[in-house]
Amino acid sequence: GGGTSIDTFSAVFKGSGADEGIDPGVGHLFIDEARNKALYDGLFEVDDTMRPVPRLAESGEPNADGTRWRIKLRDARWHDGKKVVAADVLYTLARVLGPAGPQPFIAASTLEAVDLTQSRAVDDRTVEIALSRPSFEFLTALSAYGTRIVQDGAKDFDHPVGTGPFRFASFQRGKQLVATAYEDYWDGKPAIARLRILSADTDARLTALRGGQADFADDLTPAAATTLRGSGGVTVNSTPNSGIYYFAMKTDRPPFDNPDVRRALMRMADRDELVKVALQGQGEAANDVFGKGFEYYADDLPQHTYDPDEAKALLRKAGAENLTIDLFTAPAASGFVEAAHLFAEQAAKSGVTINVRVGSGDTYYSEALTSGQLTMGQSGPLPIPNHFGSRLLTGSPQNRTDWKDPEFDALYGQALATSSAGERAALYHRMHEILYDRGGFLFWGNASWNSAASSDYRNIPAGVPNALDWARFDKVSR
Amino acid sequence: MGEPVIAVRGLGACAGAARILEDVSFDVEAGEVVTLFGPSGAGKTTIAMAVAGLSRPGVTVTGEITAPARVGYLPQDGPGTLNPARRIGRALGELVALRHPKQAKAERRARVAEVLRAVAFDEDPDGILRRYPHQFSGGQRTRLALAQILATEPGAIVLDEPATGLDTLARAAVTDRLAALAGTGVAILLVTHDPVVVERMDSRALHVHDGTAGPMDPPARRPVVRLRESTPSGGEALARLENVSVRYGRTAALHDVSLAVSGGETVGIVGASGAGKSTIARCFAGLVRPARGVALADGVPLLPLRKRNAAQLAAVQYVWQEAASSFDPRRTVCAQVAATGIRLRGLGSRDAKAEALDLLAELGLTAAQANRYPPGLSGGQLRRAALARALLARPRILVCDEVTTGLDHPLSARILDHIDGYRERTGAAVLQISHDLRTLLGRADRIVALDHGRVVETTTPRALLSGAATGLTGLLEADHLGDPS
Amino acid sequence: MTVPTRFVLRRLVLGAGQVLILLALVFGLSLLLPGDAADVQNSDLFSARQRAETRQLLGLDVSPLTRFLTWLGHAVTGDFGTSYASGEPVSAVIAEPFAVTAVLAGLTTVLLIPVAGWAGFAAGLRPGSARDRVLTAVSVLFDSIPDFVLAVLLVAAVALGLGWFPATSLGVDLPMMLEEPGYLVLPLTVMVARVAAPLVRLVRAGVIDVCAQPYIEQARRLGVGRVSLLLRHIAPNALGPAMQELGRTGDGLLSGVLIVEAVFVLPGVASALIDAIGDRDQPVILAIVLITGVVAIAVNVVIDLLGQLMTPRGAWA
Amino acid sequence: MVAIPVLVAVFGPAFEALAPKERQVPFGPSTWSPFGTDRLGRDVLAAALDGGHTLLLVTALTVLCAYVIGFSAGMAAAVAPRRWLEDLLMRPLDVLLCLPSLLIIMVAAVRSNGSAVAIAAAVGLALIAPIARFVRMAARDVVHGPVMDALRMQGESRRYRYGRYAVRELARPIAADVGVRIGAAVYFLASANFLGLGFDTTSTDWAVAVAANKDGLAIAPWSVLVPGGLIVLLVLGLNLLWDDLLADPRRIATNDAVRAARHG
Ligand SMILES: Nc1ncnc2c1ncn2[C@@H]1O[C@H](COP(=O)(O)OP(=O)(O)OP(=O)(O)O)[C@@H](O)[C@H]1O
Ligand SMILES: Nc1ncnc2c1ncn2[C@@H]1O[C@H](COP(=O)(O)OP(=O)(O)OP(=O)(O)O)[C@@H](O)[C@H]1O
Ligand SMILES: [Mg+2]
Ligand SMILES: [Mg+2]
Repeated sequence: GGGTSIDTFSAVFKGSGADEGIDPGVGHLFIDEARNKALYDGLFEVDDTMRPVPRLAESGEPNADGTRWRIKLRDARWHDGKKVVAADVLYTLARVLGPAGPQPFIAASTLEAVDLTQSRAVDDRTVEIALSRPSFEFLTALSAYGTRIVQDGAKDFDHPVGTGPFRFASFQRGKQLVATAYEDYWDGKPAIARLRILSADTDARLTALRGGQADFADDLTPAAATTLRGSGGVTVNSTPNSGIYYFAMKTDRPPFDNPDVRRALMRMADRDELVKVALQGQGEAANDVFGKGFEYYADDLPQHTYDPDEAKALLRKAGAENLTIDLFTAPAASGFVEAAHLFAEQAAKSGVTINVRVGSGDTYYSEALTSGQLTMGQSGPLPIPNHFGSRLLTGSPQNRTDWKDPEFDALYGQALATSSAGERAALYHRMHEILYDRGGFLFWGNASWNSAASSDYRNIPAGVPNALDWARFDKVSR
Repeated sequence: MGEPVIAVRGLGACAGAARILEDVSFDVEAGEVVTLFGPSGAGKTTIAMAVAGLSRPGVTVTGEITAPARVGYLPQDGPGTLNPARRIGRALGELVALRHPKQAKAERRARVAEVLRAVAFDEDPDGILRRYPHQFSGGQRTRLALAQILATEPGAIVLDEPATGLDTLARAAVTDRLAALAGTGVAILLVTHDPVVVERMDSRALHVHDGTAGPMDPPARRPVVRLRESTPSGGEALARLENVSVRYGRTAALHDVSLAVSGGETVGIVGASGAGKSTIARCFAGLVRPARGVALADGVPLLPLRKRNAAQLAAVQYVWQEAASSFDPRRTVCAQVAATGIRLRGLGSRDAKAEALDLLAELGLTAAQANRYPPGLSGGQLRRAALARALLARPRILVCDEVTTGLDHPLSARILDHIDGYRERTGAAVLQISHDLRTLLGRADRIVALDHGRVVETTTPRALLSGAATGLTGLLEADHLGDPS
Repeated sequence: MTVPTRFVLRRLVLGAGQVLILLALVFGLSLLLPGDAADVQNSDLFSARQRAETRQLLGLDVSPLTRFLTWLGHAVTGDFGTSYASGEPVSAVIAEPFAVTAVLAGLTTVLLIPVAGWAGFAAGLRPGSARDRVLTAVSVLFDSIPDFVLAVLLVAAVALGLGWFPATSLGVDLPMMLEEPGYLVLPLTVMVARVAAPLVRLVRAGVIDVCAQPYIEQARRLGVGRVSLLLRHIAPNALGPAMQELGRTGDGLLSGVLIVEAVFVLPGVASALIDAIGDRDQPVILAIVLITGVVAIAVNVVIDLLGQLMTPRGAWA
Repeated sequence: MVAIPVLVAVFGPAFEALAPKERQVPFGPSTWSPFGTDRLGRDVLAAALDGGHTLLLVTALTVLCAYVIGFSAGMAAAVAPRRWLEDLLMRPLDVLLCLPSLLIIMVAAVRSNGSAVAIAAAVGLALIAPIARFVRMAARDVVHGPVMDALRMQGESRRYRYGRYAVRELARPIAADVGVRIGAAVYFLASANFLGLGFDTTSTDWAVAVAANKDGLAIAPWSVLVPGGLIVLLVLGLNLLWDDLLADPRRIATNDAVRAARHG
């Protein structure tokens, strides 16, 4: 690094109009996250393998049973010059766990175990957080969405004061954020003097980058990436394991209440073809367990293969021949409708009729949560314990497969309460095996995440989305 | 004498295989009026168009024509040359300005008024100037079309039946005006079938006949008016107007008009152009809704046209004044005539066609002509086709709006004979609207005179000729009928 | 003249009713879409309980009819409510989109009339000529190429290839755009090409028909000048149908411009509406439809009025 | 010019059967034709051969239905003897005119699970209002002209008067307009797809294909150009064809005379 300063750097992300915001407690879009990342810091953030690394925190240590965590803060300053203190952390936690405005605080459920009454500031730079039940994965929870630290007493989130590498200048919803380099940033002053984070549609992102109106474009389609690879002056980054595509079988209702039918479906998908066509070849086949490349991933399980005959046999065993299934999908992400139709064709080879039902992309995930037999989806990168906790426990808010398995729940509780990382990994492996054998998720593809930037710059961020190295512009240099 | 303004040499025309014109040659010199006189379908319009430099669809013209670049031309369908979207005042003002670009507004206005006067619009020029063409009567429109030409003061004019639909007074005014114009050195080629015009214009007449043009003797003696033995039926009136008033927007067209026609009777309606004659016809046809009063047929109030059923439609038939524009240009004349028989009398299409062809033949149209599309027929031919179309319905009440304008005398006699025959055979009531007072006198049982939308006189031809009818003396004199011979 | 005044008044009264019905229809349609604002805001991360809370906080738990009537009551006083998606006042949300669209639509109209008029007349005055063939072919071509292909090709060729104009208006706001009109060139080109193409064909058809009328032949023969012939004689009779097409501003502004806005990142009304529909943000949807509806209906009244004035065949009543 | 797309549409499916069925790499080269593959890894040519008949049929039916309704409404309004009747007919259509068509299409698509019929109906609905206004304007002179009255007096049926005479009389502007509407109908869906309002993008229908493959415009241009070109040919061809067929009455008279000459 170290080179000359960069006057203005424009990064363009997928926009969403009026939905966008800059309140770090509520923003949940990628572009919100990119903006928050420029303006704020979290105590921890996850790296590309979804392991928490300290940021605003210097360290975080649990007590013996995992019910109290002592977190030491870094010597950092807010954009208004005040020091970052323990009270800021406690205020942030109180805020996201308190009453929500029209838009809920995202971290409310991830941090649900925090017991505020028992938490306290030990000194200015040390805070002790109490949990209502043991968790040795608490740091992962602290690195989730919506946990970035805001200043004690902050009310006006339209004019944010953060600790991040850039200082807020202006924001127009659905258009752009302008921020300037923060000289006193604890991790060093960014080379970019003025950062613009712009929102635009897919095609416009490509055009803007090619036309030199943007220096960086995030979330490019495979075709766009291919196009850009062919043109000079632009560097394309394709980050593997960045989007996990799945079909979700509702395990609480026929026909998927029968594990054999679920097993059959797992053999009915020609994952290679799905990846080749729906993801346009820009990804890898997945193996029905979440989180390839992430910490705790069970990569020793043999790959589930496409085997129509085996599927047929399983169906026969389940007494579910001539099965007809509704597959509910929507153009919620690229490749969904294509994958659904392709899967229907593949399933036909096993004598299963899949009716593709196309819904509205805007509300798809809400609808799919409760309705339909077979739905589909795409998940951003997420630490595996979070994936289990938010999607696969009996009471999980996002239980897309209606997976209710006491053994599984017990293993999860046991894992959280286990201080040894090795033992935890073993427990997670057990859980993965269960899902691999009879879970409701059919993970078929791990897509790559394409972003591109003008070749004039170095240290362009290229991490998996949601991870520390994604959309981090403070290290960009010439 | 200098060079002729218009010189026609060896003009020929054919449509497909049919020869329309053969070797027509004549000159028109400055200040001269040449009239082309001849029966309907003789080729007059074809000559006029050729001189005006216009091609006729489907007709190939050969020969040599010298004419000035700018010839004022009034086509046979004069009203069609009025732009429906422009007020008359504007339209004429523009044309005047073309001639005198630097003229002041007031002068221009004066010139427009003068032009209007030339075509016999004497009163209320302001009201007229603000109107659109569709707010005028048929004859008025023809005159306005003529006014457009006069406004540009061309050196040569070709007029195709300028006197169509003009009452005798207006006709006199217009012809006088044209004669005066010729006096200023304008060359005028006039197409007419009207001997009165020929005579009044003091012109050199060419007789067009079967596609050839030759010199003509002074116009044939106009037939002596022979009065018909009137047989007033006296019975219940078949067609009746009771205290009818009609308004077009703010213009009142008829005031409190009452009128009755019995079965077997012919009633002639005369009156100056714009007097309201066509409006009466339109009342019977159900095309206008009286503001007050009713139109009755057989004592039963007539419904608006669109509400009539087949029997009611057949009972009252109307022959449009502007016959040519009442034909669908995309369907053969024969088919259009036959349609009446099919729709209103339930004939089979073959029968209807045969009957239509017979009827057309009787009115002087050959089968070949009948099978053409309307643009392929002459004005007079279409007028006859329109009559045939109405007659085929076997109407009990027949309203003819100037069916004989544009037809030469023998032909019009033939047409009227046919109508008379029909009336006698069926006991129908016939309403004849005409400017041809001379003919009307010999055909009508009674004559109703209109002026400014009021009935000013109802009389018999005999009474009329004997000078008892004061309201019509003007018209009579204009037609040289004042002195009964 | 008193009669047209009455015509206009009556149409305006009817127009108020039309706008009401329009709003009701749009509101009804938006209800037919699955989910509501709370569902949309719910990302992968919220629970059903949080969604219910959101719903309550947004006031989505009361009956749709009440919501509609309440909104309407406030709208009458000029208060369009608060956006569900952003929590900002609706008037603030839609101010910029309307400004952008007004500029875009205004400029398009200014360019459109001469372009479509010229091309339509040029083609229609000499039907069958080489000029006509070319113009017709070009207009049909523009009409049959999808707008996005046209836009994308233009961007590729003119902006990326030749570098003459900026490819998008990303991050540029309206004042800047006006200062540097280069930003508007490509969007306007696409808009004009798109909207003009059908107009050219309608004008052409009208001109051909009118030119065959005897009154035009006569005017020509009488020596009426070219300009006057075109403007005073042919145009009023020939333009009726084309004007009706122009009158489609309502939907045109809402859906037709969308592609242009999307490709060139112009934050106009169309994108705002689509966003709002996507967010199930009914206050914003209604406000946009209200304003565009009023404009569109007013434009229609004007067009019908002009139509009557230009071809005064029927009586006023 | 029309012949090419029509032939492709009619006979395409037969040839398409010869194409390999397995998926290839999207937007890549194809083993079967030089045009490469589309978004779904199908051969571009094969997809184009397959997709014509639905497009042709659906568009034709949509425009036809919209035209029948719009024409009737517009004509009825033009004829309406009373102002209130005209208002009754036209004012609701004005409302329809302002209704965002994309909203209608979205609702139709979502509510019907993307049924082609429902979407076509929505597209048709969006077309009706402009058609009606157009027809009313164009028809005003015709329906109030003397020919119409004469036909009425002859007792010609309503169907003949409006369905035949008025249509023939209005043929030229209507043909121009139908061309406009076909273009609109074809691209309504394509545009909706472009904006990601999204329906089933896997059909081979030319219009859908254009939208579905637009991503690949730069890397596999044929996937857009082949279906797009066929549509352009179709619309362009239709328009030019109409121009030739719709001669004015004077031309008819000429042809008539020529025919007469030929027969003796
Ligand atoms: N396109 C055509 N094809 C065949 N014959 C035609 C065509 N046009 C005109 N004719 C015929 O040419 C003849 C001359 O027509 P023209 O209009 O010149 O007669 P005219 O003397 O003006 O008759 P009128 O007094 O009835 O107007 C008519 O018999 C007519 O039927
Ligand atoms: N649509 C209209 N609007 C306004 N005034 C009209 C309209 N139609 C006719 N008039 C006027 O009504 C009066 C009567 O017209 P009408 O057509 O009955 O006259 P006419 O006696 O048939 O004349 P002509 O002999 O010229 O045909 C005329 O003064 C005319 O200017
Ligand atoms: Mg003639
Ligand atoms: Mg009259």
